[in-house]
Amino acid sequence: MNKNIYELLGLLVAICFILALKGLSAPKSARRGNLIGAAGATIATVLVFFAPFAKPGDKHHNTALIIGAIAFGVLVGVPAARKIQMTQMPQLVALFNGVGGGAAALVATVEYLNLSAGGEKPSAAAVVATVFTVIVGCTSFSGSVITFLKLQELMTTRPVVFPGGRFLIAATLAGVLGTGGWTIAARGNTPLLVMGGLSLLFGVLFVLPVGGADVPIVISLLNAFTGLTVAASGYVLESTLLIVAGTLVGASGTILTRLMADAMGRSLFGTLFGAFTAKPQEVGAATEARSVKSGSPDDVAILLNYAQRVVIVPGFGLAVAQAQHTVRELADLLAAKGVDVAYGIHPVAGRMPGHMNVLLAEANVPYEQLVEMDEVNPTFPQTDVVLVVGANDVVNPAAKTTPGCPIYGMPILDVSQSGNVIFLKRSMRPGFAGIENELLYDPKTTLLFGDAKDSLTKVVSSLKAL
Amino acid sequence: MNKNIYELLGLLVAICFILALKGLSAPKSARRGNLIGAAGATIATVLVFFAPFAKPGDKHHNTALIIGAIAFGVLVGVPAARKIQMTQMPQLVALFNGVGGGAAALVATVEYLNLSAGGEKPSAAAVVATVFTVIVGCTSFSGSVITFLKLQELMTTRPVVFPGGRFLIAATLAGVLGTGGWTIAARGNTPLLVMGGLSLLFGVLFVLPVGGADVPIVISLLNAFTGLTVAASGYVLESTLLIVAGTLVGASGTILTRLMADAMGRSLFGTLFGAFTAKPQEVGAATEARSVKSGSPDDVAILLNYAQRVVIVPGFGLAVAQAQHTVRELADLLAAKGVDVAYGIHPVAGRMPGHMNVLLAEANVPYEQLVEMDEVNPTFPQTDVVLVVGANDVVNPAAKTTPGCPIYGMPILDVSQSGNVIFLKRSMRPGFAGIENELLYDPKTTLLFGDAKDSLTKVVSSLKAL
Amino acid sequence: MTSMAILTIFALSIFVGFEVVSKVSTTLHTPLMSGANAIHGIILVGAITVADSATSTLETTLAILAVVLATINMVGGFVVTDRMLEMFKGKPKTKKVATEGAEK
Amino acid sequence: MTSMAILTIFALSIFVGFEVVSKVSTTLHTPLMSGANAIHGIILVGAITVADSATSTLETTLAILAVVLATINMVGGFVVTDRMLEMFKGKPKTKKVATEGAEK
Ligand SMILES: NC(=O)c1ccc[n+]([C@@H]2O[C@H](COP(=O)([O-])OP(=O)(O)OC[C@H]3O[C@@H](n4cnc5c(N)ncnc54)[C@H](OP(=O)(O)O)[C@@H]3O)[C@@H](O)[C@H]2O)c1
Ligand SMILES: NC(=O)c1ccc[n+]([C@@H]2O[C@H](COP(=O)([O-])OP(=O)(O)OC[C@H]3O[C@@H](n4cnc5c(N)ncnc54)[C@H](OP(=O)(O)O)[C@@H]3O)[C@@H](O)[C@H]2O)c1
Repeated sequence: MNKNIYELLGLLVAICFILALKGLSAPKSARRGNLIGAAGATIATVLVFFAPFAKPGDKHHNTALIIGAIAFGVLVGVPAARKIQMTQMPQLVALFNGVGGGAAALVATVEYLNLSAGGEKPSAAAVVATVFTVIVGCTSFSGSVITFLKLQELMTTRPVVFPGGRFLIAATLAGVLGTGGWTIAARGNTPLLVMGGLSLLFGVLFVLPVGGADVPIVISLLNAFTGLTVAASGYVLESTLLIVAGTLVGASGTILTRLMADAMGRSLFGTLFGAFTAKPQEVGAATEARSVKSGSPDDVAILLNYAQRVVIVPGFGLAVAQAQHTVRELADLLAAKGVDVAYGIHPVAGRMPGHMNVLLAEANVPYEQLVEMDEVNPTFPQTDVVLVVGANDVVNPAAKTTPGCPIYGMPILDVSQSGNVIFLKRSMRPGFAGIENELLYDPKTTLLFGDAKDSLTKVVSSLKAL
Repeated sequence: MNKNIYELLGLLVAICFILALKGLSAPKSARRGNLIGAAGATIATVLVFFAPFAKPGDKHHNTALIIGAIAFGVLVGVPAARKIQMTQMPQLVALFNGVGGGAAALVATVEYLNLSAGGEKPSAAAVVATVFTVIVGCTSFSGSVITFLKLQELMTTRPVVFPGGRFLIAATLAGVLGTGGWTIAARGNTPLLVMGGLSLLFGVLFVLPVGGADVPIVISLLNAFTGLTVAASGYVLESTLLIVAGTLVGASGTILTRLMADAMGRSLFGTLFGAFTAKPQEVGAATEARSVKSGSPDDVAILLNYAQRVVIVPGFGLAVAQAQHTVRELADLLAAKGVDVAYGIHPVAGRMPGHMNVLLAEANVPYEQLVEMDEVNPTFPQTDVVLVVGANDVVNPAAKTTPGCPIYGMPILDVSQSGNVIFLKRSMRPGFAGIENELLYDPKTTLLFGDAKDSLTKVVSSLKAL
Repeated sequence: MTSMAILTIFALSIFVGFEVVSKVSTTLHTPLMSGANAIHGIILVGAITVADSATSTLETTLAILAVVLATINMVGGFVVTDRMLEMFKGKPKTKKVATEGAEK
Repeated sequence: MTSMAILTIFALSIFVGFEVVSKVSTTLHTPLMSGANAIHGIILVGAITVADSATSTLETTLAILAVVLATINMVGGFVVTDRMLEMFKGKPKTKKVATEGAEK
């Protein structure tokens, strides 16, 4: 293909990606934006088979293998993306990000081997870019795998801290940088491979001490990093498209990471360097001794039946119990009885931003009933009953009252302002942040123990019987 | 100077300009943004004297002359910018824009002459860029001069339309494009000069039929065009800085033009192609016969004195009369008497967006008293007296009631909802759009004829005497 | 392409990336992250390029592995993003049922 | 610099230009226009460049004229923008005087 046309089409694809990100930042255009991005990516993929050769006389190698590999990738990726449950999307995104980082590291490595094999001396800048790509790509790969394991609860979601951990991390980082310098100086294959290995280790050590609550922030950060590795690969491969696309993702990912950290009231710095500063912590002794008021489904149904206004606060437990349809049934029933019903949506309820919106949308809950935190908070004093379904941290007053606790400073849904609070949860265990919730002991709180879906089903039938 | 350092500094300047535009789009950072831009421009200007030569052996020419020319430019530009009255800023901006377009056209011309004189054949792309720059630069220059004359009221602000005008414009445009093609084909100096002359004529003809109200939109458009000519010059001169800076202005100027047109409820298309579609119009016969209620300063003072809430609606007449300080005096006096006073600011009151904000800020009116249209409109039913000081179109109900009139569809300040409306104006003449204002004949309207400043001074002394 | 050009392109892309997403609402954080994640799957183009010129077995193996991983990243990323966004889609709005069983 | 690089830079600059100003409030329209206008005064750099290499009288005259015009555009533009913005500056806020002559 003519080189000019090829490059023009590459620019077109880059523009598609810009439009994709732009589209994705507004609710109305988000889906279209994603499709534009996919279209751009498809064009680019088809196009690269027709790329003009760098040197005259070059020929294609491995075409069948490549197409086979793509087909295999599609066969793995699409079903995984299709079948995954809503609650597991964050970890899937983490995994996808990880393989992307891995791919970037591999691409840089192969190009490096290729050049050395051909006897060419790659330019200093290209070696630096390669080293960067391999380090960050490997870190992103192994780090993402750990975030996956954490979110999938294949390992503990608590920060994993062990004695000497800080020291080990610092040593690994030093090793990575050292072998990086070695690679740049010596340009052999061995230093590159050692460096890759150490980077993989570093990724693991970097993510281990991150508490589960900060995991999405880390995913977003690794995502931005992977973008930068793609840009660096683009530099090595002299592809403007990769440079632009990678930089776009790097820049937007960085901003997004900050926005996410802000929304969760977390400090980005603390999250990032947690690995270096984390000290082993004792798990707080449980204070199960205090009394709580628990109720039966009938009690709850009666409370709800005679309320004027009910606000439902969904949380991660709703997702776990897959109770979105049942909660909607309850809300419809109450509405039909003349109760004013709304859902109070906290921005970080659940395990990914927008989790609750997605979940409730799945159950066809009307948009108008979803009320964002800032709007619902002033209405709590006029609310008779708040039904907290599997939420905990997002209604925990400790965020306001206990300086130093992990969620201190995060805005919360101020449900204690309302007349009655009903908690649907399975036990007295704390939420994601692992801290006690005083509200459970409040006299106006009623606890209905059990799986959220079961409990809701029972409440619905009691309510119908009334 | 080392070429790499030179180019890096150029990139730095380009980034300054991006930050400048970014800063200028938010009230808090606007002034800093402008200063960053000025700093960038200063760096670039100093830097260019140390630019590495394109060919080894080149030497500097005319350095003294250049520095003299810059000094002269500063001596003209700074005092003009310093001494101008607030009301005349738009036309000064127009003039500055015009000279910028002229400079771009000259730069392209000189480079073209230079290359032909040196016996070099400029590349086809460079010739196309030169032709573009000269055409658009000349159009921008002469067009801006006409907008200046219109705004300065050195000529009529009404659309200038004459029989055959449309035809003449189309013919000129054809001539411009024809000589453009000629220049590209023949590459002589004559076609270029003819083309320049025709472009100047086209600029004049293009702006003449634009009514005064649309003039700011046209200035903004010409501004965007000048940006593009700078980008094209950058292409010819192989300066990345000029390409980036010019394109930035071109793109942001285009968006800004659209935003401005939207804010004034004008169609951009209509404004632009008005030249091609405008037909000679008859000036509507004056309907002076109907009766109006006019009052004395004492009447007005009494009305104001016994009001609970007064909204002052400033308009272009306030700027003409330079009555901003007097109006503030009145407002302070009323406030001291316990009257609730606010200013209702229409986004396009005056002759440039934000005109009233600027003017009232000059008189140190507290920010909190300036209420934007959307916020002040709902309060009119609770307002006893609206004092319209030299505004007309922005309170004209015809924008709501008379489809087809020039301002139909523009949002207005709905002052007729209030208890009493007082108009301070000099005569029964209509406002900028040249259309009758029914509100002047409304029974609850009182007219106080005379220059706004005189009238306000009288009202203030009556009020003090009460 | 000169290194200045690359640097300029890099700097401009940073600004575009920053500006384009800087006003996103919380609700869209995850889809946006996921979409951006899919976009960096474009490393597939790089993977294909190196696979296309790889001759030794080691290089080919690594390159083909890169193609697989990049494809999963890209295709899976766009599909999962679309699935998330599909759920946000404003269905033909059901009116808020606030008064006594009007819809029953 | 290759034409592809230039085209890419051009395209990215368009996006930056669009995005950066797309949320400006009405109040700032005129200062923004004026500031952008000052920025295109950077053609001064081009004018100096051509004046610096001009040898014939015609070229020199035109180039020096270009320098004068560009300087006016640039310097005047920044100064007038600053003057406009100075007026917006939130002075040490005077409190709203809504109650009986409290400040008298
Ligand atoms: N949205 C995000 O982007 C995001 C990302 C990462 C982390 N986070 C963090 O996640 C937390 C979100 O707060 P949240 O209030 O939604 O959740 P949470 O604080 O984790 O609380 C979830 C509650 O649901 C209960 N639960 C779990 N499974 C249940 C089931 N099947 N039936 C009934 N109850 C069940 C749990 O108690 P039992 O075990 O006793 O049942 C727990 O108290 C915050 O700390 C936030 O910072 C958010
Ligand atoms: N803001 C912008 O960006 C912009 C730009 C261009 C055009 N425009 C257009 O300009 C108009 C602005 O509306 P507007 O209501 O502010 O102004 P207007 O409609 O032009 O009305 C101004 C009024 O002030 C009176 N006036 C003039 N000099 C006066 C003086 N010395 N003392 C007292 N009164 C005086 C005039 O009546 P007498 O002659 O009888 O005194 C006239 O009725 C709109 O049509 C708008 O679209 C706005």
